[in-house]
Amino acid sequence: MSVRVQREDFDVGAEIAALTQGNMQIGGITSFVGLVRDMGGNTGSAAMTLEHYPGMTEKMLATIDAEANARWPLEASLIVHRYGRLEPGDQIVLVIAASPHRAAAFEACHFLIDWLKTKAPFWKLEETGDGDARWVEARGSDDAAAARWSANTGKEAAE
Amino acid sequence: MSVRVQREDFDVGAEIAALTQGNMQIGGITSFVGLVRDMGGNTGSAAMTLEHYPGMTEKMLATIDAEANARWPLEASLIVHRYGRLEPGDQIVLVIAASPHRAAAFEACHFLIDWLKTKAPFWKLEETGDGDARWVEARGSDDAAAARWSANTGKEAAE
Amino acid sequence: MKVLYFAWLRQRTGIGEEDISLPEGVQDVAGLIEWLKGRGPEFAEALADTSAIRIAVNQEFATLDTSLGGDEEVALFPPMTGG
Amino acid sequence: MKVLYFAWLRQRTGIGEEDISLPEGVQDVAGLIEWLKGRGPEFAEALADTSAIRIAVNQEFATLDTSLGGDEEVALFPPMTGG
Repeated sequence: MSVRVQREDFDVGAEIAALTQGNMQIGGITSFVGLVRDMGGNTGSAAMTLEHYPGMTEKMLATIDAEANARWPLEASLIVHRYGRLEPGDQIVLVIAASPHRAAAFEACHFLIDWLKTKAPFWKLEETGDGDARWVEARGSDDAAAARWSANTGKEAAE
Repeated sequence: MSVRVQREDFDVGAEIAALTQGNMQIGGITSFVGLVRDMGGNTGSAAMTLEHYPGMTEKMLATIDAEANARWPLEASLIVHRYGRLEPGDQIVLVIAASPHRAAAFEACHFLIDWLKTKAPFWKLEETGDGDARWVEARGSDDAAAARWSANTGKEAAE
Repeated sequence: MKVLYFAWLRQRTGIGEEDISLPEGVQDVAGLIEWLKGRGPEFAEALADTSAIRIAVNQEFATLDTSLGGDEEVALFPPMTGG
Repeated sequence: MKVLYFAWLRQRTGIGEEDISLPEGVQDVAGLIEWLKGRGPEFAEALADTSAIRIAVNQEFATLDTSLGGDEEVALFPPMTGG
């Protein structure tokens, strides 16, 4: 159970190794990496700047992480979220869930990223390529994805 | 779309990087790593040896990989499965699915490992700690996990 | 009390963070927002549609009717788009 | 034809891979298994419960009634436990 908010990039393999090594109860590790997609079309660069709310961000990520650990039998979990300016192809976020059982690892990891998307105070300012920039709007599909977990206690994945 | 069967260990971070770098359409990468769990209890070591059917293994993995790519809009996918003797904590299998959309990446990755478990010709011989060894029995829960995807075309994740 | 603005709320108000005293008569977040709107057109415009605004009080999600005593950290921001 | 055995089928028969000619009268996998069982007690025992055996013909999953012509690669093994 650990969360980090940082400007620097991260190394998925190293994070997985550090989080899980020495723990022989782990049968499966699911990880998710979010990348900056090039939504550019003809607008050229689709670089973006991620703003966040220092203090509250860490608090919300820790709350989400604790919720995942309460719902699923996890041996280890991690959320790393970057802020600052990022370019297409750059890594934005890393979520890892490790469990004795693979279904729990998958569900917890999916839950973590779905909840994070709607509950962690980050905002994306997308460069439009003409020197201007626009705030990315929240998507209804993200709300729907997060809501999916509201009535789900996750116990079905504990086997 | 790529599969490998090998004795050697793998580096998750390096595999993700090699698979996805330069592709600016990828928004999310889900990966799963299966580890040898210590089921030991009092029996000491729970090392195991993975036997497989060379030729058919590669063929089945490629078929499963193609099925995932047909069901979900993936930009990249990878299956790496090890064989030979492995010890508790060792990595057994790596599955990666990368897509513009995170739900597709999650579902395709979960599908790949669920199908692989029941359709790829691997067999685990577990050391019992007293110099003896026993063949691990197939689990009904693995059949159920694989069957869950039979009626599911995956289109709901394509957004 | 401390008031923080993020994303386009920060840009439109021109303020990231400010310290204010709880205005007389303000008892909840809705009252604070009404008071802020009276400070000038940039505030009136930025805060016009409260359905587009998310609220945190002391770094926990809050609503328009969350009570304020005067020593809180209140943050106003649009729906989140991280991850 | 080539016949392969894996996991405990390999151990119990003592054979990993062998080349045989299609025995007279054998037309499908069920017939082949019956014929193999007649080769000795280790085969009779290993192949006694066909519900515990999975079959591949030319590296594709097959069933007891899959036809055999004589030039196939037939593999017999328990349910898989990889991943």
